[in-house]
This record gives sequence, structure tokens and C-alpha cells, in this order.
Amino acid sequence: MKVLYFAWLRERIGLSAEDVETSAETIKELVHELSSRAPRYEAAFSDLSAVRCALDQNLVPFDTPLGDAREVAFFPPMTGG
Amino acid sequence: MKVLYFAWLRERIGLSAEDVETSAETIKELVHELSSRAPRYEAAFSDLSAVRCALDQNLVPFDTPLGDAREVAFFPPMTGG
Amino acid sequence: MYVKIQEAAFDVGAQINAFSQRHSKMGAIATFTGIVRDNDDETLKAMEIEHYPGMAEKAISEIVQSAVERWSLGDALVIHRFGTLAPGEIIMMVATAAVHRKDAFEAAEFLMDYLKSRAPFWKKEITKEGVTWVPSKQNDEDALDRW
Amino acid sequence: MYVKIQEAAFDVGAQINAFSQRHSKMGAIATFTGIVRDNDDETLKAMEIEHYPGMAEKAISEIVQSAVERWSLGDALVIHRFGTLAPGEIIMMVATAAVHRKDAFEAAEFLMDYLKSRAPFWKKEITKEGVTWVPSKQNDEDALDRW
Repeated sequence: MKVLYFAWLRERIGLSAEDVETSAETIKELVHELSSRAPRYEAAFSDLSAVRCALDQNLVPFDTPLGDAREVAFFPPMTGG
Repeated sequence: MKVLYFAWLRERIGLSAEDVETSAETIKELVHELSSRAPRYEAAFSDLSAVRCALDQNLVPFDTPLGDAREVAFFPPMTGG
Repeated sequence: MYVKIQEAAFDVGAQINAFSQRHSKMGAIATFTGIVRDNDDETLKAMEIEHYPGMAEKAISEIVQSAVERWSLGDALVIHRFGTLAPGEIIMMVATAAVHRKDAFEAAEFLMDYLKSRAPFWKKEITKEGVTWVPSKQNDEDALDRW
Repeated sequence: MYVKIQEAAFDVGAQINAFSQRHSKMGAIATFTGIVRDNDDETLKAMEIEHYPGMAEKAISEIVQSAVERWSLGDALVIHRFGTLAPGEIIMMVATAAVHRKDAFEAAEFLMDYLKSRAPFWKKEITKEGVTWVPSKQNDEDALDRW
């Protein structure tokens, strides 16, 4: 699936998007998989209270099942307006 | 003093402004004086709950003393905006 | 502070652009524009707006002054027309500038609530059926309780 | 309903005039304009606005749709910019059209409150001292409790 990163998560991980093969069942499991890849992922995801996620462009909680979603995104709390 | 009438009070009394010599002490007394002049004044002032007044361009209650005010105005509740 | 009572039509967009530009150090601009609305039966031919010259400027300036004191406002603007207007024409506008959006919004609502029942204007509707002075509304009076 | 996410600057006044004209059968138009505000030390050089393309349009359209359903709105408009903006530049605007002013104001405030913490935009301040991601504010989050 496609994984997107925005704002300081993008900067910390050093990527804005990547394709990820995963057998994770939930977003949280995917976060654990990514965190175990490299310290830069671990640092980005070290405090999940500062991270929000969207599944197929809908804001959802971390325990949401990935299902057959095509796109998951991680970003800090939004500051629009 | 100068007495002004607006909206349906102006139409009912048939005047937009007039100079009035009065010894009334309050606006209410002035209203009674005017009402005794002619039926068209009496009709205009028959229900004071539907009338507002301003003394020297400040919205005030009917029991306000005329003092040395130069201008008193009578009108229906305002509908600006 | 800018308060203008006039018969002539005005360009709301140009006013808002100029106001925003004057207050570009503020982050938040709220505006309200009032338009002559046709009645439900679409029989309105014109709206005549009568005002009390002198007192209108004075009352609105006082309302604006109290808004500026009560909220953290950079500035506020009110333009209100009088005379004969057709349905669809713009009657009036307010604009407020503040650092925070809550101040800008609340002050604009406050100004509108006060203009509705404390600014010396009276509206007369001329319809195909006849002529009526628009009655004041109890809920416009009640709206003032909020402030 | 009109939702536009764009990098280009836009003319707020022209947008409001066109919106008002399209909805001249409504009596009430409320608008809000957000401007890049310099910080208190006046050291802001630029504001970079990052967004999530696709989701930004989707999230804002949903917010607007829920406002139109919840209030008696004739229509609503949101324009939000992304990219690099200088202090004093306009970031975004909303406009609402309704028969009654209360609906227009409340819906505009609702839209702003949701845009602040539910639309996928992130702001980075570039000052003389360095670069900082603007943190989300607890009172922006709390503002949603009102709705």
C-alpha cells in the first residue's frame, strides 16, 4: 500500500511517500512494523499522541483495520485555516 | 425645541419636524401636550409601547427630563441592519 | 474606525479588500453583508429605508466604539445605506479586524445585533399588494441579551 | 458549494462580490478571511503551507456539506491556499449565504473551527531565527466542542 508522510513526519522520516508491503492488520501494527525498520521511523513515531492518521483520506483512529485500503497517511495535528 | 417624527409616526402626524414651545418637564409630559393638540397626534401616541424616543440623539426612556435639550425625536422600534 | 451612512450603492468587495489591506497585521477579518431580500411571494418591488440623520452616525459610532473596547479589535467598519432599494441590492455591511478569529466573529455579530434594533433606521416594504412598515422582531430584541 | 485548494493568490473582494450576486435572494452573507500574520517580534519571513492533495478537497467538502445540512444555508464557499506566503498575504477565506444572519454567522464560524483542526494543512514559519512547524492549539481543538 501507499504510505504518505506530511510536515515534520515527512522531514524526520525523509520521505513524502513510499510503497509498503505489509501483513499488518491495523494502522497501529503498520506503525510498529515501520518503527522497527530504522531509527528515523522510530523517532517519528515515538509519541503517537502527536501523530494523526488517515486511511484512504479519512481521518481515523490508530486501531482501525487496514482492510483493503490503498493509502495510509501520517501527519501531525492539522493547522489549517 | 425641535421635535422630529420618523417612519409611521411621521406619516400619521403628517410632519417630519416642527418647533414646539413647551413647559413640559419630561418627554412623557411633552407627549401628553402634543396628544391634546389634535387627533392625529393622539392616534400616533395612543400606544407608547410601540414608540421610542431620543433626546438630543440619545435613545432614552419617556420619563427623561427635557432639561435644556434642543431636539427630541419620536419613532417606532428601529429596524436597521 | 469607519462609519458611513449613505444613499449611494457601494462596492462591498472593494471595501473588504481595502479594509483587509489596511489591517494585514491582523490575522482575521470577519464581514457581514445585508441584501434586500424579496418576500416569499416574490412581490417586493422596493424597500425604502428611512433614517435619522446625525443620530444614525452617532449611534453606530457608539456601537462600534463599544465593540472595539470589548473585544481585541484592530478596527471595525460599518456602511449603511438609506433611500429606495430594489430586491437584490446591498443595504449594509460590517467588517471587523482582529488578531484572533473569535474576536472578529463575535464583534461582527455584536455589531449586527445592535444595528438591527438600536440604529435609527426604519424599513418600508413596497409590494404589489401595498406598503408596509417592517415591524421590529422580538428575536432581534432578544439577540441583544447575549451581549 | 464551492471548494478550491490552490497555490495562486485570489481576490477576496471579487470572490465575495460574485458570491453575493449569485445569492442575492438570500439576505445575509457572512465571510471570514485569514491573513498571514507576522509574529510579535516581526521576524516572520515566510509561512509555508503544506497540504495533503486530494484529502484537503475531500475533508473540506465534507465539512461544507455538513454545514449546509445543519444550518439553513443557501450556499458556502471555501478557498484555501498552499505554498509559500509572505506576511500580509491572504491564506484562505470562507463565505456563507443564508436567509437569516444567525445561520450565516454560525455556519462561517463552524467552518473556520473545523478548518483549523480538521483540514489537512500544516504551517511552517520561517523566521530570522529559524524554521518552526506551527503547533496545533488546544483552544482550536476545544472550539469544536461547541458544535
